[in-house]
Amino acid sequence: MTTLLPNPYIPYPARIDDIVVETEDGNLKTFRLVLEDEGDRARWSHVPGQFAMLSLAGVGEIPIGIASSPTEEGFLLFTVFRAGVVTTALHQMDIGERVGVRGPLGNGFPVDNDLKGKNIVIIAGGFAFTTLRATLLYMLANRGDYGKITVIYGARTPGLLLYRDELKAWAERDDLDTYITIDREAPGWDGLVGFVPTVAGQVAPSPENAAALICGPPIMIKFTMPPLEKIGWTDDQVYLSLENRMKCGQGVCGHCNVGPVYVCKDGPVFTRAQLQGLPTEF
Amino acid sequence: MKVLRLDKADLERWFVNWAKTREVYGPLRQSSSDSKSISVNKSYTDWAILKDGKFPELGTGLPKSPIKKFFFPQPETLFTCSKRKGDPDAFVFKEPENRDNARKVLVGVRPCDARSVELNNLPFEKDPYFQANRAKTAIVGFTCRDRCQTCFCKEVGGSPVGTEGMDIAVTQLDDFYMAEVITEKGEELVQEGGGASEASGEEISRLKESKAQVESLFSSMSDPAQALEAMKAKDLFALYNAPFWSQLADSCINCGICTFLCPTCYCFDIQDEVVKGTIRRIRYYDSCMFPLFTLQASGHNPRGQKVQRVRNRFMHKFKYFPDRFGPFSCVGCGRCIRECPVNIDIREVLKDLLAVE
Amino acid sequence: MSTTNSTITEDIRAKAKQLLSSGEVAAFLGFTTGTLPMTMRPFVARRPEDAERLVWNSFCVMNLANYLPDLLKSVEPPRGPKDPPPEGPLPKVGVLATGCWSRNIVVQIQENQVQRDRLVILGIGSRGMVDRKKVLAQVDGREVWTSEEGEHSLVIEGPGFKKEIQRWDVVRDNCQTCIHPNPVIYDYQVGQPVSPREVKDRFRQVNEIEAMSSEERWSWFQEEISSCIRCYACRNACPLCYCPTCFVDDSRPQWVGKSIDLADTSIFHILRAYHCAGRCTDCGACESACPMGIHMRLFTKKLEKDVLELYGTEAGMDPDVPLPLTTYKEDDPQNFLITEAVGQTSEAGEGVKP
Amino acid sequence: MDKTSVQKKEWEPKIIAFLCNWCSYAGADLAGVSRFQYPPNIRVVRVPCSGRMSPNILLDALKAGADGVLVSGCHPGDCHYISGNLFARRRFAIFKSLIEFLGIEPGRLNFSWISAAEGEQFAKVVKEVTERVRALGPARRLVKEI
Repeated sequence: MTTLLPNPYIPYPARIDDIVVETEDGNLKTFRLVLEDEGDRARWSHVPGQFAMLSLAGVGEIPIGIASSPTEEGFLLFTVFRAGVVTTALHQMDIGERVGVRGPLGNGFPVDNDLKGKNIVIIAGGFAFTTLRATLLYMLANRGDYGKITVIYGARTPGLLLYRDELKAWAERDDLDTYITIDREAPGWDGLVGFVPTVAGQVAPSPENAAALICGPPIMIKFTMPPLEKIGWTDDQVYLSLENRMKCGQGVCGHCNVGPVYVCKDGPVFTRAQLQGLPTEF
Repeated sequence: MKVLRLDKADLERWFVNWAKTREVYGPLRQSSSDSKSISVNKSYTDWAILKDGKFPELGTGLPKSPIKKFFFPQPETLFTCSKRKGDPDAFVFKEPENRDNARKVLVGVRPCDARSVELNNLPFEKDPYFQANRAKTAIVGFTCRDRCQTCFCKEVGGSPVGTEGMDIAVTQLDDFYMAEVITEKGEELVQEGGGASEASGEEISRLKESKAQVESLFSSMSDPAQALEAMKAKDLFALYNAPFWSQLADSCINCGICTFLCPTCYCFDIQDEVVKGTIRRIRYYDSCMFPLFTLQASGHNPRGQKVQRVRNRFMHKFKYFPDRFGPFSCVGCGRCIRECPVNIDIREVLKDLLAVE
Repeated sequence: MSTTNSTITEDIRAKAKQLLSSGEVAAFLGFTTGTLPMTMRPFVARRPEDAERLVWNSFCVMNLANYLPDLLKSVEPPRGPKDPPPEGPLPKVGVLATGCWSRNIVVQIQENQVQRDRLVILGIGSRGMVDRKKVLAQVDGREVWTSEEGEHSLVIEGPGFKKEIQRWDVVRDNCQTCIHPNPVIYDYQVGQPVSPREVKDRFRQVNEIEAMSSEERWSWFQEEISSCIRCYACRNACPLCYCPTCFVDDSRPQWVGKSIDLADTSIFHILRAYHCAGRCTDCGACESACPMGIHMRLFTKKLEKDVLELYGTEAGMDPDVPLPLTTYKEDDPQNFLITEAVGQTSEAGEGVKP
Repeated sequence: MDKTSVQKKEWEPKIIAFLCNWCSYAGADLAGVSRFQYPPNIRVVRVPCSGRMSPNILLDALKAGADGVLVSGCHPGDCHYISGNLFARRRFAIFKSLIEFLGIEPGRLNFSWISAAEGEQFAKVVKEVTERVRALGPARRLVKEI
């Protein structure tokens, strides 16, 4: 091409290094990817909450949140739910095969500025835990930068919880409060039972010098807010991550706009206060 | 700025000379049916290669399609790659080798269309493809002498005699032409075209007079700066919740005519095509009018209703884009008004928006 | 001067006003004047006073049946996707219908897209709608600033010309060959029924193309669609196109490439036309909506001809006659089979030959 | 001239045959078992019923570069699903006529009824289709190139 501009559309080649089937139903797999080019690996730098385009040549591209923390070096993790054309094709791939990665894209959680020094409450439901895993690992690696950390995470059944080994390890740490819940009683489960909003209401994290990072299905977010508001949480303390259809990741193509903002560029992370100022096109 | 005086023969010579090293495009009447029973449906001009110094057909009115396809082609091949087994580079995207690198000259571009390139340049400022296309394409604009029925260029910040986006601006004065050479690219074209004389002081003042006269034809149009400021000052939700959107949606059939023929609509989709062992990733026009535009894999659709899609197009042009980039994302060419099968009139929408308290 | 159209307009307004004031209908679907000459805007009157904006003339080229499924949904009380339908009758919608539009409504009824008892149909005998493109071709594509419609003529004015045109000369091709100008179902008749026209050969255009060689037909087809911008106006203007996911939007598998590759565009037009087989009433909305002047109507006209010749039916003439591709006869013609050419072996006699 | 004739020698038509599971596929089987010779140009795709064949699939085959397509089902009256082939018959008649009207060569798209007992007939039809497609030459129309 006759221009010297960098090409933001070119995916970095990457190899699938490992695949972990996360859930019993097999619909969620975590792919560990290693960028093939050393230069790409050296250049790569992301913030928890950012996403990347996973690119399957001949199939297409999809935006997926980066599940690995920047503190985990040498590879990238993506936990992918099988839903559309590309994710289905990705689920059929094997270790050693080649994919493309384009990113990191979006803003991510403000882990190095607004969230520093604060008490952090992470609330997640279902398979929306991915970028929050990245955030949590980052915060644990920089534990001194944050106050109390509380994690409330729920799924429909024990078999649908992500990162089960890590959940166990976190539960044993004393610098972290974890509340893992499932929707209904299940054989062999001796943990919490109840919907995430209910558990959040019971845990009742203090809003004092705190921020909540919430990811989950819209219905969960909707019902989690009232109990939090009741104990004094305000919209500017609550961080949400949106998932609109995206194509370019550059804030140009128009697919992900919510009113004047582009989720891919200005988001995906917004405070609830910011979202109140936007049309509900998400 | 250099101003030249040309006769029609000079311009024709320019076209011939340019065609030696470039592709020269201009509006030409489309071919018509010679059948007895099948009526002529293509009695319009559209962009085509000007062969043998053919003069572009520049009546009142614009060519059917805007010039965005020269900068933002339908489709643009972003990358290609092979899927051959054993190829170490299989599934690695590369920029296509056989890119169309021909230099192009667009002749007879009206001020509204020329301005659209500048407006599209705002979102595409860092886009390597758009910029590469722009670098190889020169615009020889022709200022307007009449006002089209659906023109409202001045209301959205343009001018019938504006030169924004042009490399050379040609103005017809009765029996001869004046050419303002605006950019280096334009200067290069003049050198290649050859043999034009500098205009005299008297001719230049005639040019000014003529432009002023044309501009006066448009004096009834409202002040663009005021409209722009007014729109920026308006509350997003007041505009968003205005009652007229549902009436527009009543008529709209949600086709893509307005967006595809709009010079400043630039939404696109990216997709991979696989044909006989070769993969290419293309970027092609998409339209916010289509339900699929925002449909997520989960089945959720943030703009699942027609009224939301209709609203998005106008809000993008008149509110979201100005808030982000400054100007309206509209050049007032009126194509969407003329081509809309159900007569949705963007001028009315703008008026309605400006009336929102 | 009172013309047929102005009388019809008055009647429509009065009836619509009455239907809306009495609450018999929740909305009335008609046309209102557009902002450009020769351009009408489909319009939904929801209050009695809106009825004054309804207008009837020779430029009502969009097929109103196209709006019905959505409009009917829009007047229902809001409910969630899983909620049961409310008890009692649902609100009705009033609509204008000419011959072809009424036939499209019949097809929609047959295909369960609309319910007859929720419609109040004002039937109008159509005198044929004017093709704006034909008018423009008469003035070499110059702009038309004003148009005035008389009973049998149009007076158009533009830059440096004023011209009187015989209305019939610029009536759309489909209307010129229409033999069913009067509605097949309606609740009220507006204006007088139109006396059926004598049409010498309604498939003249199709015959002309059929007479060409395969090669010529291919170049004709490619030439027609080469200007296609894939805006899908033809599809969206069509009252038959209501699939929740159109085949062009399918991604698993993707049948049609999305940009303007000629092979893809060809497949789009072939399949779009094919989907209308036995259902198309030749209303001409697709062609009227097309900004690029593609004669896509001819593709469906061919289907209309074949269906009539092979199965003897015309779409939407009778709600009790099943649509031709949803039924069959034991002795349907099958001379298209290659087995007809190579001959049958002994035991294959059951296949009834035409 | 020489060049094309050389190419023609090398070119062998590729024909996609969509055969219904119950009759034509079994017919093809029988042709094989009975050692009826037929040209090796067909690639068989087994489908549940000729009534399953949507024109989308037929066009897709042509777009992907098939030189010819054959669809074969049970004889009318013999359909495993009672009437699948009868519905299909109307669709095929209309569709074939439409695409030939739009300039696809007659002979690219072929339909037949072949029962499970007609092994010889199957061989005959494949021969006929192959000859027709060979006479037409490689498919160009509707084939997507990039």
